[in-house]
Amino acid sequence: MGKISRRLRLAFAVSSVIFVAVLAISPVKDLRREWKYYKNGYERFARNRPDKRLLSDFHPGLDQIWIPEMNVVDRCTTCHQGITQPSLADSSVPQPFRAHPPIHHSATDWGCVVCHRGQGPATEVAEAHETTLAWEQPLLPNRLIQGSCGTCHRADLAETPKLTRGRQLLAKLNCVGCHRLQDVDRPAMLAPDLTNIGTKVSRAWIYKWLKEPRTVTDSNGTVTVNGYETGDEPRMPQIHLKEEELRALSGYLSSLRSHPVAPYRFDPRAIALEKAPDLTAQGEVRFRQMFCSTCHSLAVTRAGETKLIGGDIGPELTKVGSKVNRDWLVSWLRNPQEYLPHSTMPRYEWSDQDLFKVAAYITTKLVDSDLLNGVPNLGEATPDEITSGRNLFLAKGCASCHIVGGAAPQKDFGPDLTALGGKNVSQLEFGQSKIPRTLIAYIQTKLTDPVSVNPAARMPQYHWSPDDLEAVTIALISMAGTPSASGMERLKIPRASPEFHPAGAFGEVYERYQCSACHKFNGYGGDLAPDLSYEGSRAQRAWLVDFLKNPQTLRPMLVLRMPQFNVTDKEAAILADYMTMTLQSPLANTAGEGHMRFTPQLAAMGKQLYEVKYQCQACHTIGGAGGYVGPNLSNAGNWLTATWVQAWLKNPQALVPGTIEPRRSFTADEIQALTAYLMTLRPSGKKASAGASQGGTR
Amino acid sequence: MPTGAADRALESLRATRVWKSVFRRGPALTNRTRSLAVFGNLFLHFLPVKVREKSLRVRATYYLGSITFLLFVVLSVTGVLLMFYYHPAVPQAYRDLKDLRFVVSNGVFLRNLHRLAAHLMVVTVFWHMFHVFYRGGYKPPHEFNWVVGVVLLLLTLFLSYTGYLLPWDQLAFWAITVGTNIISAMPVIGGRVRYLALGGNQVGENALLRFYVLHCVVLPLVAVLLIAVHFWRVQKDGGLTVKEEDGGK
Amino acid sequence: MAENKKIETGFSSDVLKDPKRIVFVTKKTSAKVTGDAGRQVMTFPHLVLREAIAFQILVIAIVLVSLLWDAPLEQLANPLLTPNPAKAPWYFLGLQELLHYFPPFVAGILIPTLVVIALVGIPYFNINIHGGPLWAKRRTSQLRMVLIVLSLLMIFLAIFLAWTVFVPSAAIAFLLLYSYSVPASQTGWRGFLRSRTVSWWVMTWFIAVAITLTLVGTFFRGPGWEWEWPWVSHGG
Amino acid sequence: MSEPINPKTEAGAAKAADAPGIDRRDFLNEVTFGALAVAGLGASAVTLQYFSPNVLFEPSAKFRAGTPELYPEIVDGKPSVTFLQDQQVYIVRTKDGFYAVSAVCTHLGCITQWKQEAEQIACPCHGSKFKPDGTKIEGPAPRALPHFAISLTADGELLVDKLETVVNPKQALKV
Amino acid sequence: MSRRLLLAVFLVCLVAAAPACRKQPAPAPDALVSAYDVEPDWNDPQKVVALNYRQAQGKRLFYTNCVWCHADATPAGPSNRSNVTPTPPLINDGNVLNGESEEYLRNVISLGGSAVGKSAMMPPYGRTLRPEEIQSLIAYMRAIAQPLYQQSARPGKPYTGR
Repeated sequence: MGKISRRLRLAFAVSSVIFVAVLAISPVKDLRREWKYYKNGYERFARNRPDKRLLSDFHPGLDQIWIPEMNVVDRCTTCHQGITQPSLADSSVPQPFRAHPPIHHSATDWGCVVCHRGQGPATEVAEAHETTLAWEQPLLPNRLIQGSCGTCHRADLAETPKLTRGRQLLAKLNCVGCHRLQDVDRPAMLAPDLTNIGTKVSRAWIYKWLKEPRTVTDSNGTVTVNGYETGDEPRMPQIHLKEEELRALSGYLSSLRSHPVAPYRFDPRAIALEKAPDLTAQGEVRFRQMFCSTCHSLAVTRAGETKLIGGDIGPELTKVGSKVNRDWLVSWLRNPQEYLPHSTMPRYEWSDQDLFKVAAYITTKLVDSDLLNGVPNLGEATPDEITSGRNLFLAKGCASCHIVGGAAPQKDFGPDLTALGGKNVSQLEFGQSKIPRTLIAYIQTKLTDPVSVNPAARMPQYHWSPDDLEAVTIALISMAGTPSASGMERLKIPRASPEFHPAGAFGEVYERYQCSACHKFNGYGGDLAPDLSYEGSRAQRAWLVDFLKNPQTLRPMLVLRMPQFNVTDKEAAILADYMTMTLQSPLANTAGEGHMRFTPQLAAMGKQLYEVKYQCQACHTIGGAGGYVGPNLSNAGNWLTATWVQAWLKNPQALVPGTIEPRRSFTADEIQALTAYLMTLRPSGKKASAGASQGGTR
Repeated sequence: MPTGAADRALESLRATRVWKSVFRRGPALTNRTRSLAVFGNLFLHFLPVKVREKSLRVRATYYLGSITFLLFVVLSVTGVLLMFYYHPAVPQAYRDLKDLRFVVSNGVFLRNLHRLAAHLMVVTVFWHMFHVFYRGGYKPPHEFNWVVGVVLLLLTLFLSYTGYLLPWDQLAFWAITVGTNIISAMPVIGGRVRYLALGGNQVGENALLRFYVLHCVVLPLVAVLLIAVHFWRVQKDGGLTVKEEDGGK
Repeated sequence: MAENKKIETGFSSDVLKDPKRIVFVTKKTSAKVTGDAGRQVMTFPHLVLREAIAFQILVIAIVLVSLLWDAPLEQLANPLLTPNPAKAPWYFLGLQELLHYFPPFVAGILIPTLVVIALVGIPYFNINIHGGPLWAKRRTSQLRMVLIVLSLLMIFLAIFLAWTVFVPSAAIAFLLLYSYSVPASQTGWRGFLRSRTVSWWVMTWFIAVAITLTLVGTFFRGPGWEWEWPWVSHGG
Repeated sequence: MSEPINPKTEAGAAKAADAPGIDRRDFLNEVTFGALAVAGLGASAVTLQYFSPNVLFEPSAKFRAGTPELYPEIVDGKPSVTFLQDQQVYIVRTKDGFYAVSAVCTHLGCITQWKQEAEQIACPCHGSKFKPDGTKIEGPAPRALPHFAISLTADGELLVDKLETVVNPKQALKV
Repeated sequence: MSRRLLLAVFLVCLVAAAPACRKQPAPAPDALVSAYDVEPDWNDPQKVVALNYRQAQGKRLFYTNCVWCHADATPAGPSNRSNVTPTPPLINDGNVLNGESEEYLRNVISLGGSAVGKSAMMPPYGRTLRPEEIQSLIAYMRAIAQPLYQQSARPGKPYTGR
């Protein structure tokens, strides 16, 4: 009765053995964790390196960066052990051991995930780097890492050109018209006021424009503008519209003519030019002389490659003749603000002849006879076309950018994007599209082909160059909502640009010629032309007057030049006086200008320094000879104030931050000499006007 | 006569005063000492001294009751170990689970054991009940033990459910949210009950803490108590019900 | 029991219904209680050893599984981000499935409560305590009763379109009715069915429905609690 | 942990092979009890391992004290003393280099203060006074303030290790 | 019989322990994908050179300060290279620059041409650019050098055990 069968005892013995063996597996597994593999690898690697510090710094256990106030628990350094070792910076060092490139934030203060994303606490390669069930923000590709800089740094950084570019694109393409974006403020006017559009263009043209706003493109579908960077898109995006929608919208818009323009009655002498055979030729010459191309671009075909030549401050004018009717054009040229109060187009001082010539040139030469070929015969808009057009105008979000009848643009037409960069994959709607389920893929598909993600998308069609797509993606990623980590708040920099609206006579002229469209004044204004905040310290009054009346370029390299405004003497004087008086740099106040005297010997010594010792002619032109990089100094004696030259030679970056003029280590005497020499530089014939001393005594 | 080293070691161990002071009996070789072994031992005395040979046969019980109990033991052990690395706070709880997964030696293993055993226990409890039912184990004189069993079943469900929230991840949070929303369907008191269960109107810090205390203290204690009663009643009600076919050769 | 001399007991005379440990023996008769408890063995070591083995095998099993299967851990709980579908723990998915068909009060409160009450109550209803088969006697009246009950149940389920409940119920009902036609002499599984009691049928029906609902809720329900095949991945 | 077992079973097997005379009962006992014993030991070992944390959520005793330039120059030979509040350490700069002195009084663990005018480290609790190099001037403090190991990191920052106290306080870090 | 059984048990354990002994070497990343920035190869625009963070910073500095004289086309149009005598080398001209040591290049850039006995037309940038910026410039010119500077300028293979 007592005995236990042998089989049972055997079973017990066997099960005990298996029991203990099986229990042993997990600990064995634990001894071979993935991170230990890299730990040991690093130790072996470090032994073969000359730098002995590697071994002395080696720590066999898990490493982690713990920053409680930022909720950072990053164990990346467990495998990426060399990130603080300068001797491992060489890119031949195998990952994950390579040193981190020098940046302004140390990993011990910020952790890694803050910028690189991925799962900080993880200690396994896949878990740390990829999207997993428990973590939906995989490692950010290096090419997009600037997006992380943007999450805290609201101001533009020199080190993050892509981010800056992306933000510029977002602003330029009026994304803020439909979406809410971080730090992109909504301008007063996004797109032209259409209150009177009917008086400006034909219905056929509207139809065409709505259908295909991109007029000059190369084979890749990108618009290239010579001279300086511009977006690859006209501001007007391509909106998905069906035929009847096109008809309705064009009908509605063409019906908007509340204030018909009265034809301008030209001076008969101007009308007489009608007969002139070279009327348009003269017009073209005038057009060029006035440097309209500074703001407006024209398509030019060179060597089979079509390019836009000119700026993109204003619209591209290649086919404008086929767009606007002549009466409107004339009244516009005479006073743009009358038609568009917000327009940055300067109000030129026209002589009737010039106006007549240029108008003739535009309406006859800048045309494209085939432009409206595809357009069906539309005729007058029917009432129901108009009503449905009005509805479409709202439904398609046109009213987000365009104003009609003074109605304010409707805000938040599209989804709020301020937190897009921080979204999880599960928060994104991929629809049926066959793209990888990642945030990046989503953003880029949405940008390039919105309909593929959501067939009912109202988002218009954009065409990006790879670089711009990358830049915009970066800018969007940078909008990850408010930085979660409290430690980052202190980094936030507001984007402030207080408007600069001087009063008085100068103010009027300033507004009339829209100086701030291109020039910066005390941090406000465009960045197309030089910053004029300190112009009073830099230039002599007389020279300013000359320049304003007849602007010629200073840097031969620049294509863009100051337009010919036909400024009157009175206006020129007002501008020059104001600048010389108030736009002064604390570092170069021209108060003492008058008392400066330079001996010819000094000047001769300066010439020596200029030509032999420092060979400035490498970049600067004097007379015929010299380089194109720096401004032409042939007229320096009339142009620059001695005070400015001295301050400049001492430290250029102090006066104009970011100028490429290298800062040299001149001695005080050398500075004196060089200044003396430069002040003697005057084209023969011209003599020193009293401007300098006047500028000084004021 | 035992001559193996292990046996000899055992013999010499048994000879010591300490051993004798613990087990007041010789080696369990005679029926008397064996009976002593059972009712002289707090843990064994829940069992009868003698059992029907038929009821030992696997087909009779599939050891479902035992297995359920053993799972409870496993859960207690792993659970206690896990508690050493767990803070019932938001969101610390979640981070603790990450740490168990990534840095604590064998942490993930323990958690897997706990989770698996928990699911398994729910299964075996149900299975046990159905099996007992089909064998008519609920019939007199076993009525009360059956009721105890049903209560234990509910306890098991509650234990598992309260434990479900503790990881504080999406799975946990929404499972509990969905579950507790059912409660509020109760007429009149529903909302109130849910409010009490969660210590608030939504699953939050309070809910986590309550579930934690229930999961780690209250429910286990009650369960231990009832399990004891359950075992004890088995022998008091005259052992397991045996059927003729159990003997089936 | 000794059948020739009936024992006078102080309480009820039906031992099956409520057995008592104490028997008051009256008169000069002596109680001769027979009845075989079966051969008995010592708990220690026989039972204890078996328990130990059971324990070891159990641990071995779960350890091996937990080495290959990792307990799930999803993202940090986020009240603003509802997964679709949000599922309760698997053992409540049966209820959740019911909630899909019936009003919350019925599915969430009424049915569970009734189930628990029924389970608790089982031993206290003395229905066929002898374990008499359903089709043993009064077959026609039984059949009429069964048919009424079944049709009521089916209609009820059909009204609510609760087809995941309907299907298993129908299956069990079919077996039940089938077993009616089986001749008494029949052996094998048919005979087995033939000899089942009412309680057996009820419990089997309950289990069948419960398991079906749980399986469906766990594996066959996708976003919006729509039917979905587990091997067809939705969206991603 | 798996190592001890398998030899055991093999040994057992071998044993049984050598001496067929042995009753299987004993052999099985050997295996069973042996296995269970190993299981017990192993389990406790693993539990111990489980209880010893691999990462710590506490401020590390090693901390970077910034670049040497951050600390004020020596004015006419007088050492410059900088108190690091959150680390409770004085970084002392003398003409012969840097050293790190604990700010915790050796008497009863009050946080001492640097008195610039008196050029002393003074304990507010019981008036112990120390020289900038930590040596005791007066007061109940039993010992001088200990020095911590200080070194330069690869990228030229001061690194102080509060776990490691320097035996010979005279030696300072040359920069 | 029991011995065979135990042996079997032993084997079972080995098999069960197998999952413990596996290595997971990291997947090898594509240089272009993991690049911080890229620069089209000057000699054939089809080829693209992957730049790491440092080299990318160098690229940025180059296109602000150096491009005017050390490239044939500038963002603003024609290059000033032709106006400078002696003609400065193109920045990617490996034949000229690969030979020069880091040391030397650092000196030319920071102290100017005259300091190393070259044309004074190369101005000193030591007071305009920070040392690490100059370092980045050198890193950049090494990266885009044609012919290739040396292998180590290209990213190395990820670590995979022995």
